[in-house]
Amino acid sequence: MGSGPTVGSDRPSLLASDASPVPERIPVTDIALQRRLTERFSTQLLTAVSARHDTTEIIVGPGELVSVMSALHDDAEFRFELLADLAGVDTGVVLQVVYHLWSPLSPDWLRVICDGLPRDDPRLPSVTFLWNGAEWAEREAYDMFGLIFEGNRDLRRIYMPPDYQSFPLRKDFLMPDDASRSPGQGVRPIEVAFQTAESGRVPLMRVSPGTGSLAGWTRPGEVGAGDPDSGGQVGP
Amino acid sequence: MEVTPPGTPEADAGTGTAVLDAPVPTGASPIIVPNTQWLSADQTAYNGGKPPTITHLAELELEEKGDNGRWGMLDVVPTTADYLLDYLRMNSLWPLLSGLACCAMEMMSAATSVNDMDRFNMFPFRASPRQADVLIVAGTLSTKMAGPLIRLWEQMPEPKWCVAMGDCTCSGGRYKRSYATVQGIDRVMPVDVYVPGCPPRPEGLIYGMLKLQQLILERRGQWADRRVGPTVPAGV
Amino acid sequence: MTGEPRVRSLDDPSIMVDSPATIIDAVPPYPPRTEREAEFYSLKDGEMFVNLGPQHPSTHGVLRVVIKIDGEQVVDLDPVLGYLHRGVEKICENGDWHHAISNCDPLEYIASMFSEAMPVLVAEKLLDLEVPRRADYIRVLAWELNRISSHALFIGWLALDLGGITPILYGFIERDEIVEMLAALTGQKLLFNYLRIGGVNGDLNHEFLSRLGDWMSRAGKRIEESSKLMNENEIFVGRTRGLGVLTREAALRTCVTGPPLRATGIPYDVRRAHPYSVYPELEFDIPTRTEGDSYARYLLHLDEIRESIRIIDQVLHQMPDGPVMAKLPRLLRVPPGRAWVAFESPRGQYGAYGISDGSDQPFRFRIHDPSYFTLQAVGQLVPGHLVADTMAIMASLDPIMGGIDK
Amino acid sequence: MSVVSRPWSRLSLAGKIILPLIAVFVALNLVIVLGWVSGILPWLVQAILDALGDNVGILRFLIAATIILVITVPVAFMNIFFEMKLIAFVNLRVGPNRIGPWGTLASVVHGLKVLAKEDFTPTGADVPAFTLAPAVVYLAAVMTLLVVPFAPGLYGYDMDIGLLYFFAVGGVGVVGLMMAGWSSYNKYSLLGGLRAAASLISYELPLILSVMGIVMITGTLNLNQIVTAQEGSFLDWFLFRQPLGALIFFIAATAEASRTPFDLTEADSEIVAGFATEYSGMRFGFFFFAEYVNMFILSAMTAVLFLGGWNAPFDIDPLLSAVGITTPVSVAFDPASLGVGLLWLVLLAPALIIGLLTAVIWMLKSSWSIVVSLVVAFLLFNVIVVGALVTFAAIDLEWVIGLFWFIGKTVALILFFVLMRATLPRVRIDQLMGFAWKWLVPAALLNIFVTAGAIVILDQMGKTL
Repeated sequence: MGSGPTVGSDRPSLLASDASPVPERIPVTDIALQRRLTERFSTQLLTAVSARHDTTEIIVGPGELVSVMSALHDDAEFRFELLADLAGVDTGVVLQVVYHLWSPLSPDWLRVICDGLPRDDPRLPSVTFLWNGAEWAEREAYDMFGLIFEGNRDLRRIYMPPDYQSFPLRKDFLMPDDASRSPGQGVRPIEVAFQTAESGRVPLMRVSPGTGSLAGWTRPGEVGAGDPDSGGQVGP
Repeated sequence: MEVTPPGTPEADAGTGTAVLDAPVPTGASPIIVPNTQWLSADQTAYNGGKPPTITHLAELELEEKGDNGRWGMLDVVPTTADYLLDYLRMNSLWPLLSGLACCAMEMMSAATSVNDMDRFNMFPFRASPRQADVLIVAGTLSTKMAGPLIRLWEQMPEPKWCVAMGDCTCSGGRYKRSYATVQGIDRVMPVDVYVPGCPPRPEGLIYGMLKLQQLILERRGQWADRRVGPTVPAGV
Repeated sequence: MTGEPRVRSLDDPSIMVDSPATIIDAVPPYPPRTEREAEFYSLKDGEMFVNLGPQHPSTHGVLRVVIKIDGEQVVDLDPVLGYLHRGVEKICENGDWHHAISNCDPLEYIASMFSEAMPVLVAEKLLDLEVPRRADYIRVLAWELNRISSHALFIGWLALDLGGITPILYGFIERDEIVEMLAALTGQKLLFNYLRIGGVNGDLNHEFLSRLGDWMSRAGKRIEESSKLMNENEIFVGRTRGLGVLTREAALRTCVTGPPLRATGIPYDVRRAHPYSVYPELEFDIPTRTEGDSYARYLLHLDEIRESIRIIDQVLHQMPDGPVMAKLPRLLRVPPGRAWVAFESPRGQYGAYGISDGSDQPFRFRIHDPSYFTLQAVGQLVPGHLVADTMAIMASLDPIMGGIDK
Repeated sequence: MSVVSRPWSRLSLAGKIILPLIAVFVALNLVIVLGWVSGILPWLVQAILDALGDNVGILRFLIAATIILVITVPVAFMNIFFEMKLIAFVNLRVGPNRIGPWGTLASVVHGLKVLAKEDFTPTGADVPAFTLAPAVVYLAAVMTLLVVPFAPGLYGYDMDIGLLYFFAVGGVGVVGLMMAGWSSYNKYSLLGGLRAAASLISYELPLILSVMGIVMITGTLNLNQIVTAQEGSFLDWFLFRQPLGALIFFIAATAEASRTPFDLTEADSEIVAGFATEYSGMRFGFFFFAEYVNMFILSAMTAVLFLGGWNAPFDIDPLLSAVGITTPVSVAFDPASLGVGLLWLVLLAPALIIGLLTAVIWMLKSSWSIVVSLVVAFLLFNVIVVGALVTFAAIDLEWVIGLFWFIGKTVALILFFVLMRATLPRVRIDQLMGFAWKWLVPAALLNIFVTAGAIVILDQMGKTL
């Protein structure tokens, strides 16, 4: 696999030659927004501000999240008033939380990635003090990834039954290939129980392209550079 | 058998009530509560290990006599009367107003002006299970919904019939491999007529209901033994 | 059905457990886990829980809402989701990008043309793929037709939850016409698996165009007729006007998008805020209202139907020639990277966040459904109203459980 | 115990019905034989006959009550069929069209099916109240029908306080609804029962006040006299002398019958089925029927009080006399005078007429066989005879034509009820109460004052209203 491609790089289209007679679309990025972000948060960002297509991206650690988000929401130069999305991501090595913001001042989407959350106890501050609509999104992230948003008043499971014990969207949660067993026969939903890092057995997980066969399955310690999202920096 | 995990309000009650340090469960120690999803309210129904007490055929099922000789000396007259009764039931099927997912749209469309189920007296849709005859399970059945669906089925008075509408209810369909769905409702409840399709057109549902009418008439007052599992009735 | 204590006095109805006809007991059998849950599931005297759903005539699917009422007045409510959770995101990660299209289809089963667009747009953005313009126009045509059918159903459902039984049938007549029309185009009536990465599945055909022309000739008149049944109805106006007023600040804080947001006066429509496809080349307005109540949402839907008819008219006149599919390799390996797309569905801003690791399968595929966020507003709007208004407010927010529960 | 219960549980529903019937039949035969032999029975019969001869009023009351109780069921069937078909028409649907000609038997099938469903009592229900509630509701509806004058001389019981009796007994239904709502042990039912109590009690007030004007004009509570006070052309109906009262009465009656837009008691989209949520089988059927019987009764009362009851909208006697018929036609016809000719008439005339018709039909329509044409001719003959009899009765017996007009007016009002249900949404509970107390009651009081003033003024002028 080698070192994974860096995310910010603007790669030429694979199909530029044969796609269509129309010339390739020039990615629209807001340079002014990138400059303002760099000036404002230079010390708090983990990597440089990157942009691709119509999305500007910054990566922060969980410690800096509250200050960065409140500044983005409140400052007159940003005014990112609308939380477009809140998503959890499991890179196979660490967990991330990805925020997408919209501002009337910028043609770009802003993507804020809170990176480097350890798998065994991922904790980060909640943003419900800015957008109380983020409450259910954080509940969903907790339900699917086990992310703990400190400050969310109602951090319950929202999709799975309350007695469900693992987090389905983690990479160590394997989908069963045979659907023969079913709750109808008194069997609980098929799942691979969530294993913490220090527990003995480290489950197989997919961090590299897998076609379903065991060829693609590796152990988390071995790779990690292979996947685009860890990108070398793990934790702040 | 309630286990209160560390981190819940009981365990460390009296912690600060400020929003930011609210007591939140930890990701590593999952919440364990008694299973309430799979125990329906009536413990003796279906998976309770005891014979069902809902249908008035329970006693016969205990004696494993099936429907043979249930009339005793009055064999001729009641059977004829049941033939008449079944003719009435066949021509007045009130479905339960309950849709689970996508197929519910086509179920409603089957009842509306374009293709009118009311012509066959399959109307009105009753809102209360106490007054419904047919349970049209339309849409994917998730493991969380299975318990309530079983209880709905228990609440319907005999004689009652179940129509599985759509691939998801027949076999799991396109979500068969999911971790949260039941692979076919016949694993948790009896089914009389299967209507495949993703989703079936309203004409398909009406055809299935007509098949159900034929089935009711052919049973001649003898209801199928409510065994959970694929039961494709004879003669249909 | 067994073991419930018998209560024989009206002094404290709160200790009355729900009877069999409500299929789940309102109060959970385990101790509360969060302070919000503990606060909700504690009763003052005179209050009692009523459990609506998961099977309830007017919860639009398998939504379950536990409401705490004092007499007929709703004090507080707690929506319980997940009864239609199908694990679509996990399934998308286990299939390749093409499977994701058909797996996302049933999410929004009233407007499938939108939910199936998520993996398509994400993959195209990751591929830097230029879609043929004819394909873009056909997509816009299909989207707007589907938007009209969805709005027609919204109007009918709002009337149904208010007790009127006729408008829903008129709405279904409109919906069935449009959906049969799209079935002539796509081959499927409800879950059209039509959009493809790099274009659409097939070009326009004669049956579709003839049905479309037949419908366009009388679409506007039909909409006015069926809306006249409610616009001039005193009971309907009296029940929806001033009901469930959502302020601008509350709407922004709750991340509400779509008609509920535009009904508060904020003209946020992704078709204009972040233009995609060929919407920049089309003329249409973003109707807004300032009241923010249920009646405003209803009128806003009517205006949006008119705007969609305008768009369809332009699209039919500007439809270019050319291919409808870009050339793509059979085994589609999407280059690594992250991409976020957002587009305007009948219920608001649909979003998708895809991560590709260079394989043919999405490494992570996040689905953002607008009604998932819109439904949170119910918790702020309903308390203080009567039980009957709970249904009216929920219907006016137009949630779709398939998208909410994923 | 199991010796009895096990075979009993093996019987199907029909068996459970038929077996006791056979036992009762045998027992009755034994009683008759023994009674006749011992001579007790003739004496008993004689005593009973004497007792009945002494007080015919009670006998008449009992018979009338029984007949009315029986005819409510087809009335309910008729209303349900009207509703299904008319709502389907408004919805651009076809409606039931499979059972019976044009689906006319669909409602009958629904009713009989409900009869054969499992009868269920939920755990925790208050069994006596739960069991009695449907009977209370249904009987309250039926007993009000006792005083409704269908036609001249055709009424259940001629009370001098008929109007008062109507309102008093009609109010009993609320008790049944509250019993159902409370005893079902379900919160939806509880809400539905309380809503029913609130709305029905608050709408009783304008309902009663709105007819006070009529009582003041006619000076009686007797419904027959109220109808006879409206004789003449349709301009003499109270609808034109009491327009405001008529409007208030109709609105309040809609709420009394809990029809849309006032059907909060079983609001499907809010409280699942209201007070009837937990009811299954025939108990639910009683509620179901009672609603439609109520609709019929309130339409009938509107027709009686404001639309002239059995009175024809115009006097048809001049027309008939112009034709040459003077009513009542006096048929001076003594069958005995025919002698043996009567025998020929009875025996041969039908056969001859049928034969003639058969021949004509068979010749005209050659595709039919002789048997088919015979059957058709027989039916045609019956139609002719029945039609002739009905025409004769309508001209000769005034109650037939009166019943015709009464039923016509009532059915028209029922169709209007159904049309409202098909088109209007539902009001909220606070709007319901506010409308009753803020608008209907003051309007009814105003109506009373205006009527009283008009009576006094016209009395000064020597006229009567």
